[in-house]
Amino acid sequence: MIALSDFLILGAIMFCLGVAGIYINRKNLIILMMSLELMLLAVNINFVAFSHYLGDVAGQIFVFFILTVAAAEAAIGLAILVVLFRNRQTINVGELDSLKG
Amino acid sequence: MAQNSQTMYLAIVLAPLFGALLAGFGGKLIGRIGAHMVTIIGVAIAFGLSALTFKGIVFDGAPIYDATVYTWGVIEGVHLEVGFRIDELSSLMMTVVTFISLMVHIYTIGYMHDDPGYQRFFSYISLFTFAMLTLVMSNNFLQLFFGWEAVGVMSYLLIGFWYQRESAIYANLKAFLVNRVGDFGFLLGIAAVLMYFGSLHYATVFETAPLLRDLTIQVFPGVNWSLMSVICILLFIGAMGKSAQMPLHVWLPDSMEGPTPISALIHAATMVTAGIFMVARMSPLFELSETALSVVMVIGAITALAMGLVGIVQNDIKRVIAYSTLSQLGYMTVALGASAYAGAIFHLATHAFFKALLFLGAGSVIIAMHHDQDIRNMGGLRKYMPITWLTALIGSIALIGFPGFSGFFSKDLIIEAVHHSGLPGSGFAYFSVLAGVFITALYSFRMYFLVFHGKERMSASVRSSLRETRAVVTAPLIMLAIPSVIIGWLGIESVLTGELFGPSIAVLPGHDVLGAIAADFHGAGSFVLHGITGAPFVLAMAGVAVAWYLYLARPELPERIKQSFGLLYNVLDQKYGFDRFNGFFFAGGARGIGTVLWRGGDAAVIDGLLVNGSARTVAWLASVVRHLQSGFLFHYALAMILGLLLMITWFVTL
Amino acid sequence: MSLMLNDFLPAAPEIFLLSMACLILIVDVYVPERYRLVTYQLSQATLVVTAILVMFLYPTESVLTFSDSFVLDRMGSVLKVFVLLMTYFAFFYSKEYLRARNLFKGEFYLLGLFAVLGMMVLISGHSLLTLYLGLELLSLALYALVALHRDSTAATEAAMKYFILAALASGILLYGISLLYGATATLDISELHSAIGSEGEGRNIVLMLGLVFVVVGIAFKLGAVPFHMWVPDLYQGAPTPVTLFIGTAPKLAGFAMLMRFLVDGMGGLRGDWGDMLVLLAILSLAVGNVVAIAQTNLKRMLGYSTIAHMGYMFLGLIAGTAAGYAASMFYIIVYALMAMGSFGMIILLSRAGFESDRLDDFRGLNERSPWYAFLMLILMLSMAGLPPFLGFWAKWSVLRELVAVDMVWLAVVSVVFSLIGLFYYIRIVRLMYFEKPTDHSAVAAPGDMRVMISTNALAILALGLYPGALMAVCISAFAI
Amino acid sequence: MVEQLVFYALSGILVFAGSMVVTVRNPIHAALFLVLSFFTTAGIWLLLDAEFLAMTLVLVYVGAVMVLFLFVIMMLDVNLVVLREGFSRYLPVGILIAVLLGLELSMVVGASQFGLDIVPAPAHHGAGYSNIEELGSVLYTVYVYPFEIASVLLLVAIVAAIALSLGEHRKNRKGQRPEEQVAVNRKDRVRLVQMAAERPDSDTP
Repeated sequence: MIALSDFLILGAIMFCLGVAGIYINRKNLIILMMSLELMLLAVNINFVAFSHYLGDVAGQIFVFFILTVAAAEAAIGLAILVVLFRNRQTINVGELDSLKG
Repeated sequence: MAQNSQTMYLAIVLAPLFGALLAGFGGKLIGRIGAHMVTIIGVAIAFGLSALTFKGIVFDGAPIYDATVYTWGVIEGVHLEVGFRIDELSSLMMTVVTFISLMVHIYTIGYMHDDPGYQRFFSYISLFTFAMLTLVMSNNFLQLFFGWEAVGVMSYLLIGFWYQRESAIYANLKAFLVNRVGDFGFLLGIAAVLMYFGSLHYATVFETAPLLRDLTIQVFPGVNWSLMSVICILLFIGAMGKSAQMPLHVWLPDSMEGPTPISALIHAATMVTAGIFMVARMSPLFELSETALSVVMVIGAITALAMGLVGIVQNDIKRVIAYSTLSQLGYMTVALGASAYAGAIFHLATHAFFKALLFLGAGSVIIAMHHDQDIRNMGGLRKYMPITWLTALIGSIALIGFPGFSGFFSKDLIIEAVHHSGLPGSGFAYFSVLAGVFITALYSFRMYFLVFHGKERMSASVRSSLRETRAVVTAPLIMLAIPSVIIGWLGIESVLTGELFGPSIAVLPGHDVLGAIAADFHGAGSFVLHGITGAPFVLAMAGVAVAWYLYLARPELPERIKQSFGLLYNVLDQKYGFDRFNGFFFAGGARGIGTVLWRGGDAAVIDGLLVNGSARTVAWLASVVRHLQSGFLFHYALAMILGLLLMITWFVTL
Repeated sequence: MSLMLNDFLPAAPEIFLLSMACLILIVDVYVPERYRLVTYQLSQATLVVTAILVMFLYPTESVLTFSDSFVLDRMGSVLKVFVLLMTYFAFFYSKEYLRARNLFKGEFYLLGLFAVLGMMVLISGHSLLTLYLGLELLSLALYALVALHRDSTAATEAAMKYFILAALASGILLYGISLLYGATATLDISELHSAIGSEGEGRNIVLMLGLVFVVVGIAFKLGAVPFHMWVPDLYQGAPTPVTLFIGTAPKLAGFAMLMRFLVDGMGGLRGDWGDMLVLLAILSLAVGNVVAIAQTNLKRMLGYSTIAHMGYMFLGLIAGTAAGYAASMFYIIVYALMAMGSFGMIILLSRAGFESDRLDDFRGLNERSPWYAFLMLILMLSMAGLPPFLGFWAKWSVLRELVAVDMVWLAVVSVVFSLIGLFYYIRIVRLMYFEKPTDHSAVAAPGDMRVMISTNALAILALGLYPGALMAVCISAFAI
Repeated sequence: MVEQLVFYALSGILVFAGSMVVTVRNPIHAALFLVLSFFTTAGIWLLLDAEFLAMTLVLVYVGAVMVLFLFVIMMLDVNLVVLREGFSRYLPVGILIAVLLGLELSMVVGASQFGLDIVPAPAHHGAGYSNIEELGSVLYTVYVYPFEIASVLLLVAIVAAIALSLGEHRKNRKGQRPEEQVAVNRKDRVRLVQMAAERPDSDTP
């Protein structure tokens, strides 16, 4: 028997990995976006696990919508990335600092 | 009748506003002459009606008017209103304000003659007059505060009229912050009034006040303070900011950067006296707290003495008068502390006339000197500018309190009142005001001698063009010189007997120092005679004599004194280091946080902050936060996660 | 289960808006470039009609529909009307700006309409799921709007930063929602409320963790410190009409989100989220007001000023009474009105090739145009919170509610910061009235724009003189 | 017991793949590791009886979203050498913060709140159970409103993506126009000029 807490801790770890990916990464914006996907994955694991252990289908429905939103978000994010690359010829996070102060 | 007087009071307030709007928005349309005509007519109407009101209330016994003109809103029983309270006190203030304003308007025609912002300037001073009148005529705290802020903003803007300094981003931050400290106290005071009295209407608050006399509140847990003391001291902090009492005075000398008519109108006669007026208006509250009165008196005494001393070493003609104003405001404050509110207002009125006269006279000199303000470059102007010379002499004599001139009556009254006062600190205050007499005489006549007598030290080209200024400039001087002489004679008796102010000022029997003086009063003539034999007169004459000896008879002496008393001179010359301290502490503090946090530049501020141990944390914080707003995504994300982590730690785990 | 017409009725404005957006989408494709104005006019008409529908449906009591995932209540209706009004003004102000920069495209208005739909869904959300979807719909449209000026380096950079950080924040919010779901086994706001119970009977550590995550997610949306860092960059980088749009209507939606999650859903944990908001409010007030002093770009300065204003808005919620919520709502509406006017002024003074977004561009405005200098004066003094302008009443009402629940110290702290804040607003007044202009060109804006901006600014003055009406609307929104 | 072994194995792979996504330097490798994470997650969801979502994850994410990622990576042709500049000096601090966050989260959601003794594991569904049917029966009834919003969301994504990447011809866009190439004339391309055969005198030595 696997405890609910095991799934949740797995979710927590994945969440922290995703979060850490966003701020320790200083090179590639694309990897930042992948980190965002990891975060959402962690949330999804939480929802599915809760849904199963609570015997309530709503959690799975929520995941269904999160997947939809994440796909839409990735599309827009990548579109912005392409526009940015056309303007600056780089997707280096460290060079994205013309707005500051 | 009531309807008539309401229309009249509305006209008093709105006439200057109307003039200001016409000159401001239609400036191009009506031209320069049109602009000064409409504003002068507006202020003249206000003055005429004010004088009528004053006569009606004080001499003809017209009833006191206290009514709401417009209700702005009623929220939980608190009425937010625009209303007038016209009694002896406010009608006197209205008359003084509008008269000085009228003179300044006329004078400005000459002074700002060549300025491109001519119409705008007239619009602003009329607007200022409007704001000052709303403040003075108010019958509630809200309108008082509104007027209070409005005159502050107008002053801030008018000082900046000529302020041509690059990167004005931090300009005036010092003045701004100092006044915020004052306003903050004032606001807290009003909030406390609202909280405990449940009303903002003067009459209601004053009626209820005696009932709350013994109430104490806990500001900090375990410390009980008298409610009245807290309210009064908070209100007085507001007055300190506006009326430039130590240590919130630093903005006033700096304000001399503005055009001279502004200095005369705002920084001598009207706005700076708003604090004095406010305390007098609140006399029913202040009377209930001896602690507050003591504080008021001591602060005033320190200001009166110390600012006079600084005045001795100034070389800019306007700055000498500015420090003189500070010192005289100190006198008024001392009078308030001694419960001689009538004396304070009396001095306020006489001071308004002779100080405006001195400022406008100085302006006249400045015009003639082609905007050179250094008195070391003047001398012997008496020959070239007879009217200015004579009126300045009258102003100076009035200022030092020569018997018979207006300043004498009001100042002697204050000195006597302090002498009679039994509050803690009155001994020190008495010493300060007495010593202040000597100092006042010294600095005023130092200036007078250096400007109008002695060697002509200006350059040849300036000398060749020296001549008396135009009639629009000299006429107001003469107009102001007249009340500077006679107003004391007219007012002294009614002030002493309490007739002049009637019930508009409340004094508890135990504090009635003026009543004690009135007991010995046998007419203005004998008051003058008494004055000639008194110590203040001797001190004043000594001051004049010393000034004559040092600056006219032996002009080389001051230099030698300066050398042998180097330290003292430096302390005075640095204005006790207040500027530097305040610049460091307030302006530097806020500017430091702003700059250091985000620019990391301004090494001096960082150094300065680092020197101070307590500020080290700020610098540390600054460097951290500066890193975060670096423009880099990873820093932004890190800040968010750190915030999240700290919130989890604080609210969940702990 | 089956849906009857009555079940659709409460959502009629949303349905209409969506249908029109789809229609405009098709029309825009077939309309030739020179008739692009049609898209604009259709969008504006849609907004107006939707607003009328919302007002028509103004409810006397809360109505739930769509399996309780949609709520029609007074607070929502009032907020929706203002969202639509703000958007109307935002579209109006943007027209000339976009034309001058060859950005006058159907996408701008379409994405704007979809963002409005997102806000309306968010405002009416009555389940964690619909709240989340509304938020995402709004955010997706905003990302695209910011990046719409494709040739602008600053705009695309701002878009990228906003996208990454907002996605991070919505991830955090989602994690919080998952914990709330796990702790209470429900997504419905009312059920969540009853599961928590009154005054935290059911309070446990999981719920608290979820609460922290949710608060952080919302705080990001509103730009509260320390989750504020996207605000100045976005405000400065985005094209001014987009900044104008983002700075106004979505704030109202953010407020609704705050109300739905914290008050409607987790009212039982009021003590806990109250403490969190206190922390956020103080930090926001401090950072926003102090850092704004050091800015030279007006858009960026207004960004920091937003941060400070959000701090004030929190104060009413911290008070935790119905009157407090009403005060917060009043504050946020007033703030949005003022921000709209301020950004509108920047648009008004700009022209092709000149953004007019630096403080220096306002130097000597009085000499160039006394009327606009006067309008800007009203806006700045109102933002600073001076009487008799509307901004004063906004500050006054939240502070009063705070004092009413004996949180005097917090009121004092916020007043101190607002006095510091006064400085940078008055600095603009000084620049306009007492400095020589560096740019002498006359203000070139079309007549309708002039009328609208004048209306906007004068409304702030007029409503300041008669604040009762707007305040009464806000109070009545919480009366049921 | 087998279930537990499978779970821990999958979890191990998932955490490994996740950390690789965050740390590898080549974005293509990162994308592939992300694909691996999705696969393992799908496996874990199967353990939780969420068959439909597991399938969707593989189909939508691996099949569509990750391909989009890879496509963009290839299209942008980013100079990988520059991007290989490792992590910052503050990496240890960053890791510390992530670890702290992870510890605090695990503490809250750990065995004390959600252990087996508190939340017992439900029995698995029988063979006749259809996850798809269960989801489908509520998706179009109870959740029809969110479903509609989600469809609008996708529409917005389409509009936004098109608005951002399609549009008028760009200045720096390269492409061929065959019809113009075919219709070219000699006089458009060649110009004959008459000029002197000698250089000016001044240049001669």
